[in-house]
Amino acid sequence: MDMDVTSLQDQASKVATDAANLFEEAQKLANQATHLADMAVAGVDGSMDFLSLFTVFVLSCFVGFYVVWSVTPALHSPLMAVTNAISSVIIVGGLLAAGHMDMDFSAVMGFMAVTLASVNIFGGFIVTQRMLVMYKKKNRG
Amino acid sequence: MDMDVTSLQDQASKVATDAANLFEEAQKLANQATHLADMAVAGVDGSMDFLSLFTVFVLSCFVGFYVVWSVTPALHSPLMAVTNAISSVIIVGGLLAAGHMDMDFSAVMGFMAVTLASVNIFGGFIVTQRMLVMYKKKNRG
Amino acid sequence: MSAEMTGFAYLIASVLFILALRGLSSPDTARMGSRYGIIGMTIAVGTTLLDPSVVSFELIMLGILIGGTIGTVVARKIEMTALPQLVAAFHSLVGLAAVFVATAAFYNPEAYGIGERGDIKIASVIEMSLGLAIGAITFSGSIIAFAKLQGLMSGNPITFPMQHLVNGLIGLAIVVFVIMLTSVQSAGVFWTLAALSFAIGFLLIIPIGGADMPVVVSMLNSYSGWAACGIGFTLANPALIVTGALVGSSGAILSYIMCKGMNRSMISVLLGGFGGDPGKSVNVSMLNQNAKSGAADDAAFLMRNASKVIIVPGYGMAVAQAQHAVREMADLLKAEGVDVSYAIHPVAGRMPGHMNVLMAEANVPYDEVFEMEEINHEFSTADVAYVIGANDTTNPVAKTDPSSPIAGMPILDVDKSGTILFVKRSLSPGYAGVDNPLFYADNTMMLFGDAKIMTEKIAQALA
Amino acid sequence: MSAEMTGFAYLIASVLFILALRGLSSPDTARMGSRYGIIGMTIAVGTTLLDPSVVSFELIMLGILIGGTIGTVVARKIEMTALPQLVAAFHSLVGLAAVFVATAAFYNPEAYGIGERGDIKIASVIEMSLGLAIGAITFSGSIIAFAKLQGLMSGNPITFPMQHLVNGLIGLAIVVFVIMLTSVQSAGVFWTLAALSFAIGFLLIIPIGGADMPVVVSMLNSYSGWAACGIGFTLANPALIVTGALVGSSGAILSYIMCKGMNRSMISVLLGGFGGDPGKSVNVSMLNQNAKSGAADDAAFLMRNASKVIIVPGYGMAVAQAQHAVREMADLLKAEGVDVSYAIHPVAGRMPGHMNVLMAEANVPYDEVFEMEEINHEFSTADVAYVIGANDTTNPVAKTDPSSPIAGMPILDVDKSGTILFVKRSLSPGYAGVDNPLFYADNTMMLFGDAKIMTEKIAQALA
Ligand SMILES: NC(=O)c1ccc[n+]([C@@H]2O[C@H](COP(=O)([O-])OP(=O)(O)OC[C@H]3O[C@@H](n4cnc5c(N)ncnc54)[C@H](OP(=O)(O)O)[C@@H]3O)[C@@H](O)[C@H]2O)c1
Ligand SMILES: NC(=O)c1ccc[n+]([C@@H]2O[C@H](COP(=O)([O-])OP(=O)(O)OC[C@H]3O[C@@H](n4cnc5c(N)ncnc54)[C@H](OP(=O)(O)O)[C@@H]3O)[C@@H](O)[C@H]2O)c1
Repeated sequence: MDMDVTSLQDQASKVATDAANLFEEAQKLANQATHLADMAVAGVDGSMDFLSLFTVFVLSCFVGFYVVWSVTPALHSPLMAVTNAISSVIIVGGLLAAGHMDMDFSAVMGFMAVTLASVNIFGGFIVTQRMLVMYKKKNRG
Repeated sequence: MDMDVTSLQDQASKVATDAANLFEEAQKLANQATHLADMAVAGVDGSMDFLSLFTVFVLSCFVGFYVVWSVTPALHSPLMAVTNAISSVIIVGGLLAAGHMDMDFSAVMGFMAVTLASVNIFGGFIVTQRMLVMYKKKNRG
Repeated sequence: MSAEMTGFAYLIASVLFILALRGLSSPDTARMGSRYGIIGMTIAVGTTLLDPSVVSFELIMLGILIGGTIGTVVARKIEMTALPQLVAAFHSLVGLAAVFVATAAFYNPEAYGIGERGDIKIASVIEMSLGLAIGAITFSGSIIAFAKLQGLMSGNPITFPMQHLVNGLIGLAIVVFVIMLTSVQSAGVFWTLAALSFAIGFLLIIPIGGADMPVVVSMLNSYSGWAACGIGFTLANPALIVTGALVGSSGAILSYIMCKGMNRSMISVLLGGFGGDPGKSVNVSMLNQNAKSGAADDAAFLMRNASKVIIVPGYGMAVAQAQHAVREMADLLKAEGVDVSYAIHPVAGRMPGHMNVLMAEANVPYDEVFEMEEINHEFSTADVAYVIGANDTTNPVAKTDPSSPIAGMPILDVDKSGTILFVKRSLSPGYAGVDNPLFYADNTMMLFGDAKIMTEKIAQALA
Repeated sequence: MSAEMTGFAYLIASVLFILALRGLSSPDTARMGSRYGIIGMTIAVGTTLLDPSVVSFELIMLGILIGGTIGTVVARKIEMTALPQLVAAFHSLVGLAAVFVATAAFYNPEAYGIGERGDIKIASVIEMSLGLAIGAITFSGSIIAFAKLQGLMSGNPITFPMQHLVNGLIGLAIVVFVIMLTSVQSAGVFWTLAALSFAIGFLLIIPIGGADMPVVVSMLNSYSGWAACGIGFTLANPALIVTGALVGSSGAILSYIMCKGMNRSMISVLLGGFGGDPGKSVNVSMLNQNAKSGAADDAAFLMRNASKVIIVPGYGMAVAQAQHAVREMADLLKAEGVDVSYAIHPVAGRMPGHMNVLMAEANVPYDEVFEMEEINHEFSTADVAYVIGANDTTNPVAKTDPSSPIAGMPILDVDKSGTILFVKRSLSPGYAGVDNPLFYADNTMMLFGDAKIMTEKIAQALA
């Protein structure tokens, strides 16, 4: 009987452990799935999936084609300057890295990107404005 | 001792049941989460979210603006005919309803949409082609 | 076909539609463009048919067969002069199809993955009801436009008291019902919304005169595009959205071009009451004046001895189907060494590009046909302007009388040419109902008669 | 700020960038356009700063402060004639910034939500390494372009044996390393890829002659756009993609326009070996011929008695900074009742629109400045063509000698005008190294001297 009890106790504890293990595993699975769902949902609400981005890309190429061909040749120099300025919108990538919690290598890279892009943004827009104010219509001497 | 054994057995079986219940619950949770993830992922891969669609819409308006202004006035009549034809791409909506499993009211609606849109697609493209073949360059009598 | 692949296929279809319109930037590339459009449509339809939720094909095949046959027959039979009403009729079909799609989505939302019957996602309900309302307006509006253009109903503006108030109230009711539908998704609300939309489409168009119909048709074209966009949002289908936006812009831009060509505002067109049946408002006071009239032989003599003749076609040439006769006459003149070209006013005829199609139909090479801005300065060096069935587009009153209904409308400067020949049946005015003082000018000779018969007579005299 | 809101903000920024370029379709709307661009950039930056993952602002503020100051000072100080090299320098910065962003993403992918260090999503790795490679090429290429334009290194094409083979191999290696990086995400692979990309950028540009640099700068502009697109895909940010595509198209189209204006193919430009320092390849055989030369007084006399003078500015006017002097001379001529206008060849000067900016800087109203197609037929009615520092763009050899390097390039028909005045320092050829037979034409008078000094002398003689 004693043996029985012991074995029973053993068995019970084993079942309990098994159950606990199983539970843990299930929980892990659930967590993972939730994580996946979270990520995917983030994908839905916040950032776009590849197909959408690609569609946006294709349409933007059309817009770019038309909008640039409609620029008057007299303003091709300002066009170069202003595209220079707006292409620095990649500063966005630098900001994300530079503004991150930890101050690591990646943050330094972000800082440099922000600095360089800023040179370009300020420089590009100011040069553009400087050029554009010069274009005047009727003679005013 | 007998009571001890019985109570132990009881306890063990209770623990086991609890564990089993817990496991079941965990599994349910995991399933739910997986389902959620699946749905979200479907959203990501298959159809687009509102923001993406809206972005596409805005860019398309720009493309439409430029592409239509670049149409030569001599071809404004074919333009009307061809836009007529392509706007019937809403046939896609009709196909989904008409091709659905059950033959219900909605399928009939779909059928009608497909029929009307088809008139337009065939009619529109053929009229366009008929007009366009007439535009010729050098005189050929 | 994976979901990603489907998305790419729709994207390709959209790009092909863009290229279809892009092709129209020149007659050389236009046919290629329309082929792109056909391929795009095939891809869009094919992709949808491969959708796993599409399982039964009988109805679909039947629909395409019936619709395709009707469309093909109609498109092959139609006269080029009947284009405006054909386009109007086709629009009405798109509008109605949008209504059907919205209905199908309402009764079977599962098929579109937008929720369950009676419990459709709010965003989808709004998009769907926009599709429904715009579709219904497009339908009933286009039907009226068709009837007026085809002469099935009087082209006169039909007005009644408190029209704008009634329209405003219905418009308001439509908004209310759309909002209601987001919470109470009952068939009653749905169909009331549909009925109201049909009604407003009808009421908005009847007060507009028959001659303003081209602007209306174009505007409804634009609407049908936005309806497609609405449905596109419901189905989360980018191809529908891109196409809808293309069509929407096209219609809007064409209406704008027409309004500008007539120097009228879109608002004044839409408020209606203008431009009934032409000829109703003849101002007879001027008829007493002396208008010189001549015969075909006189015209033939004048043109044979000219070195440069500019032909100005207008609505009357379309009505008389005189384009082929004009072409033959021009050929004879060219054989005599006369320099012949064609001047097209932006709103000549009754739809944008109307005259260009007719000239093309008559095999006139498109590089002999010029837009107003290209050729207007050449009238001063032309010996003869042969104005056939055109009137308002040559009327100098547009420049001189700021109170006239066509004031400010740009015109063709035919009065600068040596002699003006006017081919028309009477001295009655054109679409705008404004008398044309040019009829009484010293260097004008009226050639009274049907445009086709008169031109044929001149050709005989030339031959 | 919710994720949806963020998305809308970026969309608005994108639309503003489109409007910024759209504004440039006319000088009247251009300034408004560039204001849209500034607002768009502010929105894009502001939206990113509100991102919950952006928590520390010290580095950001510092970076913007330093960068902003440098940018402002440089942009205010720079001479308008130094624009080409300024643009090149700015491009190199965008390229380097893209490299830094890609590096940051590689070392801290969590910050961008694209995976974990060493375990980045494959798609993101590819997009990231494209951003890295294109950015690095843009950087080193633009540095060389800058050095050549600024005169820091010789403009001569630097060629070496088996150049194309070496370039091809490096290109191949880049592709291999990009693929490798998708599986082995080690720092070693990453930096090798970066180094190879820097190297190829360098090697691709050194064989291209200094005078071809404008095409190169434009092409690199295009590259910087596509690099932004690559980063945009990595960050799933539509604003970056839209902007990148705009910039990419702009650069590509400008390069195309320049190549067409020179009647050369993009390939021939990129293969290099053409267009070293101007003046090196003078063909002295023609120098013996008689070229009539005159003094400032002769020129003043001719122009004062002319009724129509067309001024043709070229690269030499930019070098001499003679634009203000030209403007003053034109004012004096106008005061004498002479009709003065300016003719701009599409590739006059050293960058697209170069002459237009200089004329605008000198307060010449832009409606007196005409593009080649607009004014070319007017040379036949002009009494004097005042060609100042221009050469290739007027060289009739382009029409007559199919074997010449400028064969087929469209030219300004100055030879049709009554008298041609050429202001330049010698008989040496321009950028293409081709002698100009017009110098020896009967109706040509050479005005040897610096463009600015000569024009000032003429102005004195006129005053
Ligand atoms: N194109 C568009 O998109 C568009 C759109 C909306 C409105 N509109 C308007 O339509 C008008 C178009 O101007 P338009 O100059 O082409 O035409 P119009 O001013 O309407 O004049 C047409 C003339 O043709 C004559 N005519 C009719 N049938 C004829 C026949 N069988 N044979 C010979 N002559 C005939 C008529 O005079 P008789 O009766 O004396 O023969 C009439 O005066 C403009 O007012 C424009 O604003 C055009
Ligand atoms: N605009 C662009 O985007 C672009 C891009 C790439 C290449 N290009 C090329 O650049 C060339 C532009 O043609 P272009 O006609 O403007 O110029 P060009 O053919 O290069 O001739 C410039 C002339 O200016 C003279 N010059 C130089 N400095 C001067 C000074 N201080 N005072 C007076 N004269 C001076 C030179 O003659 P002297 O030495 O005798 O004084 C030279 O012959 C074309 O061949 C074009 O293909 C242009």
